[in-house]
Amino acid sequence: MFKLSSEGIDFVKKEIERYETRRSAIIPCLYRVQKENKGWVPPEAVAELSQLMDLPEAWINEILNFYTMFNKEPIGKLHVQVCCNISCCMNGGRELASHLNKEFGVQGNEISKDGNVTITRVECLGSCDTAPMMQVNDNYYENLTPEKAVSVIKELM
Amino acid sequence: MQVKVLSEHYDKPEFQGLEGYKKLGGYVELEKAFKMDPKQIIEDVKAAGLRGRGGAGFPTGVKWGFLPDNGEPRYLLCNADEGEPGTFKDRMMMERAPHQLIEGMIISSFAIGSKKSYIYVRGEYDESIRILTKALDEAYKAGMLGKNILGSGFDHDMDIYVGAGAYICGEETAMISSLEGYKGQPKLKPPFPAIEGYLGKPTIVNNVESLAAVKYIIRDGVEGYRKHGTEKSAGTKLFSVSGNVVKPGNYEIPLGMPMKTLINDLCGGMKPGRQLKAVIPGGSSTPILTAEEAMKVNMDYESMAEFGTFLGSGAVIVIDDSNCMVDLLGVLMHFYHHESCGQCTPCREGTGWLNKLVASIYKGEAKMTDLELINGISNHMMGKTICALSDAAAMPALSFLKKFREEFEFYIREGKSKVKGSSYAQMHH
Amino acid sequence: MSYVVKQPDQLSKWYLPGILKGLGYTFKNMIKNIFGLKKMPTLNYPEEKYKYGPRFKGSHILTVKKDGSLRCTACMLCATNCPAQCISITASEHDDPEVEKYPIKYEIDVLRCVYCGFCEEACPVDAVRMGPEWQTPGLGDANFTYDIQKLAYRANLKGGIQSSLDDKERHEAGI
Amino acid sequence: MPKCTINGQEVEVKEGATIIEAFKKMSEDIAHYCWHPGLSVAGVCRLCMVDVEGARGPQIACNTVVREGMVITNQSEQIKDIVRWGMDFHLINHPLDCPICDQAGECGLQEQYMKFGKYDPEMGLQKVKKRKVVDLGERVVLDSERCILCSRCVRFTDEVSKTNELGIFNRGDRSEIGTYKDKPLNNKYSLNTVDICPVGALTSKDFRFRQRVWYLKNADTICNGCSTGCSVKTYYNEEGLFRVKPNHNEDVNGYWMCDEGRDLYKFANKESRLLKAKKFDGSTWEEVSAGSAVKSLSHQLLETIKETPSKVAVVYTGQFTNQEYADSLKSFDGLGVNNFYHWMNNQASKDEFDGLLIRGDKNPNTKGLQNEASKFSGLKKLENLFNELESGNIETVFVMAPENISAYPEYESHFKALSKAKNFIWMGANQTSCYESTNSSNTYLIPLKSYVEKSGTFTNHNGTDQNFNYVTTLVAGALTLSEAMTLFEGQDLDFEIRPKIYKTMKNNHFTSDRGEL
Repeated sequence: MFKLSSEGIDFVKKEIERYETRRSAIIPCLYRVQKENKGWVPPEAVAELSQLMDLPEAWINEILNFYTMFNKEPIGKLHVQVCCNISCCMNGGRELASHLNKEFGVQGNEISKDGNVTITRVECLGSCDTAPMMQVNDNYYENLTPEKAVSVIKELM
Repeated sequence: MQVKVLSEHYDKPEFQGLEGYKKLGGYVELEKAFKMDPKQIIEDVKAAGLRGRGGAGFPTGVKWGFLPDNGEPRYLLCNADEGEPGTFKDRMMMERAPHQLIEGMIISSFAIGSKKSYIYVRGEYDESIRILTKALDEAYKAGMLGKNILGSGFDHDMDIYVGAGAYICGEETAMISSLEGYKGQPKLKPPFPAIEGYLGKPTIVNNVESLAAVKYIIRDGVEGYRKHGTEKSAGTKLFSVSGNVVKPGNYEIPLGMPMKTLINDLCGGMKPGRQLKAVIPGGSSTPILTAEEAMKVNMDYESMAEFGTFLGSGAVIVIDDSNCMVDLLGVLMHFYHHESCGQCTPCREGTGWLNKLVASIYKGEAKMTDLELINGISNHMMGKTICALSDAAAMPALSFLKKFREEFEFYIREGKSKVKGSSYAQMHH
Repeated sequence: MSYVVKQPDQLSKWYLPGILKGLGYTFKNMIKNIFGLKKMPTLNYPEEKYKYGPRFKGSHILTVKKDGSLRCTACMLCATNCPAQCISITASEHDDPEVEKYPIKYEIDVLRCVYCGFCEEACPVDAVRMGPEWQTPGLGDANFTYDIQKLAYRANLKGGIQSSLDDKERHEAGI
Repeated sequence: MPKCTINGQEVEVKEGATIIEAFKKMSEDIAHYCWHPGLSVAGVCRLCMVDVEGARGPQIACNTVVREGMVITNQSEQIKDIVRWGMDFHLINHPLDCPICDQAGECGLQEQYMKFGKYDPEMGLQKVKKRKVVDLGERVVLDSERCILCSRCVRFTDEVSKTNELGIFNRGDRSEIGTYKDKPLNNKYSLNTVDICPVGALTSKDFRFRQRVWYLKNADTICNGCSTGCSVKTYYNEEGLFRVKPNHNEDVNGYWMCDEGRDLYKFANKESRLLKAKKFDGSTWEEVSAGSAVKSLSHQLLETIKETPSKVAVVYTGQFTNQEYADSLKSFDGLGVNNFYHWMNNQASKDEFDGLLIRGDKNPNTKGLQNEASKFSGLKKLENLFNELESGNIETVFVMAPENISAYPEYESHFKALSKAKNFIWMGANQTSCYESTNSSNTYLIPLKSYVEKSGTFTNHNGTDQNFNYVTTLVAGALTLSEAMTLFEGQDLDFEIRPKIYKTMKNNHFTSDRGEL
């Protein structure tokens, strides 16, 4: 059962004050939950936030489910997001993604057996000139080849 | 050749910090602007012919002119939710020159009388967010933001709002919804944001590049700004070139430059042994151009319109002859299906339907009549919804089908791609 | 209008010749039938029964799914369409959300039924058919209101007739 | 008051009215799902497209305000084509399970597809699979696949009930209506979401699978659940009542009604009704028809009452019509009786109001009773009667018992307490087990008609008189209070041979009419 840390609760309280409406704080607060909970937002966090922020659960749940950057299921330590949009496709983004899938033995949104890696295919990350590219957690890795990508991920492990 | 107005100092790392920025001529125009009449700034921006750099190309000054002339609080939102596939200019601008944007925004806020502005950055741009946050801190400390900026008596607060992964939030009313804490779904117009926007107050939403360019209109004056570009498409613009060219990247060129020059000279042409096949001129939503058209078109709003397409966000996606168009349309349709917000029925259902139909082509399940169906669906998605996302999905579908129909027919007939070596369609998504 | 009146001939005025002629005809056929039983046009009902074609619309059958449960979804279209108003259905919630609705009572009052076949036509899921059986006699205490047990699982049906439409297949086909 | 032309006819509308409102005023057909007059404009179904002369392309009628001189049409080929495709977009992921869908027969998709559809479906691919039979709360079931995401229900919980349980989760064609798991849809108005759902996505647990709607007839009446007096439509057939839905009444309930009010049809149905009059003479119960029971009562007591009217008490509840109050009060007054008591069920909470519709006074006609009684000797508090009974001052008690017994928790205890009278006449619609335990050796139970079986007038909390008409007969032989008093006075009933319903009956009464979509 997930619970926000006391700093997390302070953060939520501060964010509520930060914007003109309390509702605006939902996204930052969900980010905070995601950060505290190993990269994903558990459903029970919605109830907790709802209580802290005094907003209906449905509003928070709507936001949680609308945006793709909130993970609704557990993910690996390294969240590898490979861009598979048009410019990256033309430069081998999909080959890169399937290579990584094969290399780490994961499909779809699975977590690798050692709990380290989740590889997802995502839409444009705005780094089209350096295709193919991937984002590992918060950082971009660009101009990749399949081998280079594998070594980057292995290094980060 | 490139004309570097905005990007003059982008290659200098010190341009990122306040010190270096000031040294290279930063915040000079802010002081200059404070001495001007706000109405005059709006007039200047109108006269300079600055058009929105985000995609729609709506004249920025005209947009500002829609604001009601009353004392109501108003907001400026900077649209840094750069999601259009192929576009990466705003990211560079925010990472290389955060203060340029901040200065542009303060000037614009001064012009429209806004006391609070937000920069809505897409969540994936973590680096940009870090740099912008730091720059905002610096600006506050240096008195560029807050109460009584530089002794002008003008108060202004600026904040960053981080999105969470939704292409649709790049649409201005969707961005407002998202900022208000709703799902990022576009709002019905009318009322337009300039009348009722963020929290029901008058709101102006402008692209990063448009706002940064305001600084240079102040610096060079209307005439100086109009020196580059054409009569109707004034100034310079950053173009994000990606795809199969030798040197992809951001290029700042005066509007009106032939695309041929951009691709062949600046970007070093196609990769060896490859031929140009097609160009998507303004981000994935704009209708595609064939190689011949691409060689004739100029990089300005009017010339693009002549060829039935748009300058869009300035994302030039260059496609060479190793690519299968069925495959690429599949990629795009998957994207729009993934990103439709689900509000309006034609878009919600239409994007899904198109995605399935195109997928059925490379699954070998399509019929020849399905091409007509794709046309029919696309035509009935255009202009029927609240925002332009359904148009954005329909336009590529229509133009791909119109200009590369024989490839689609070949695929349906033969069950394989017309382009040899294009194996990808089989292992699509 | 004119017509011919056939006068009986002289012979027929006599009694016996007519009798003999008639008996001759009877004996001819008797011999024919004794030696050619198979060609005999009549049946020894009820020991022998006539077999109608498979398309004959006789007694109702409720079809079943592969797992043996009723195919009927209790949509009541048959009952709505029935000109004799002889079908009564009570629907209920099924545990399986894919099935959702099913009849807990399905009764046809065959004494009211006119065997028009409209129920079969109305059925969207091939749940009710009219089978080739046509004998529905009963004694004084017989029940002519057929329930699910009788309609779907009577002995003649040998465990039930399978419907041509399957829920699972439909769901998989995405309908 | 701007004027505009709609499909060639001129119409004048309110300032600020939208085009779709003008269409509704003209009763012109216009396709729409998301627009509902009682909710905000969402503009998402994109079906109400119209051509406005001079405008750039087709406009949605629900978000375009009528301006003076607008020329509007939705009859052009272009608009018809857009609507045809719009219908198709709605249907491509809609499952073909009309046979098991409760909405079939009153479904917005069915109705509007017949009017505006393409009749040539081209979707041959796998539909999007979503959750089916989702339990949303105490009263509502969701089928996500059938949902067309018009967002009416979400807007209802946000704007009207202000409880915010519902949301649309996910995006694109994966969007689904839903609740957060810990907060089900349990507000007091939840069934309105079922009414406004244009398809069978939200269905009522109570009504689910009990009847196909085309077997039901409907008639308008007034809800007798509380003193608000919502205008309602009852749906019934020969088996009884099956459900109640709100009717639009701007002055009283708008477009809505509460969930509690929808349960009230249950006490009017045969299962919970007193079917025959019953007579108890101290040792045995005798079942007789209502009419003859009142006649024999009249023989037995009329003279006694005339002689000693002060020993008679009449107890009223606020559940009868003004006409019944007037007639019965007049009769009793004529007999010299002037001990009228008011049985008020919830003295403490009677002035409560939840801000939308539900009021604490659970009687439809308390006002009417007070008005009528004030023309005679007025109403006394029921508590006084108990004392009078103890002291023996009262020998005969008439009780006009409530129908809505769920609002009367003290029903049984009061029955017992009041039955201490020597002659005890209990007139009511309901059957309960407590009748067996009467204390009086001369008890009469007289079955009365429920509110759907009679015509009359209720006066609601703010004094608005609302007439309502006979709906259907559920218990043959039950009487209204007026009829009972006529018989009691020794006169005969003057029957209206054909109830009014037949005069107003629609051509095809099997076509269920659920009003405006």
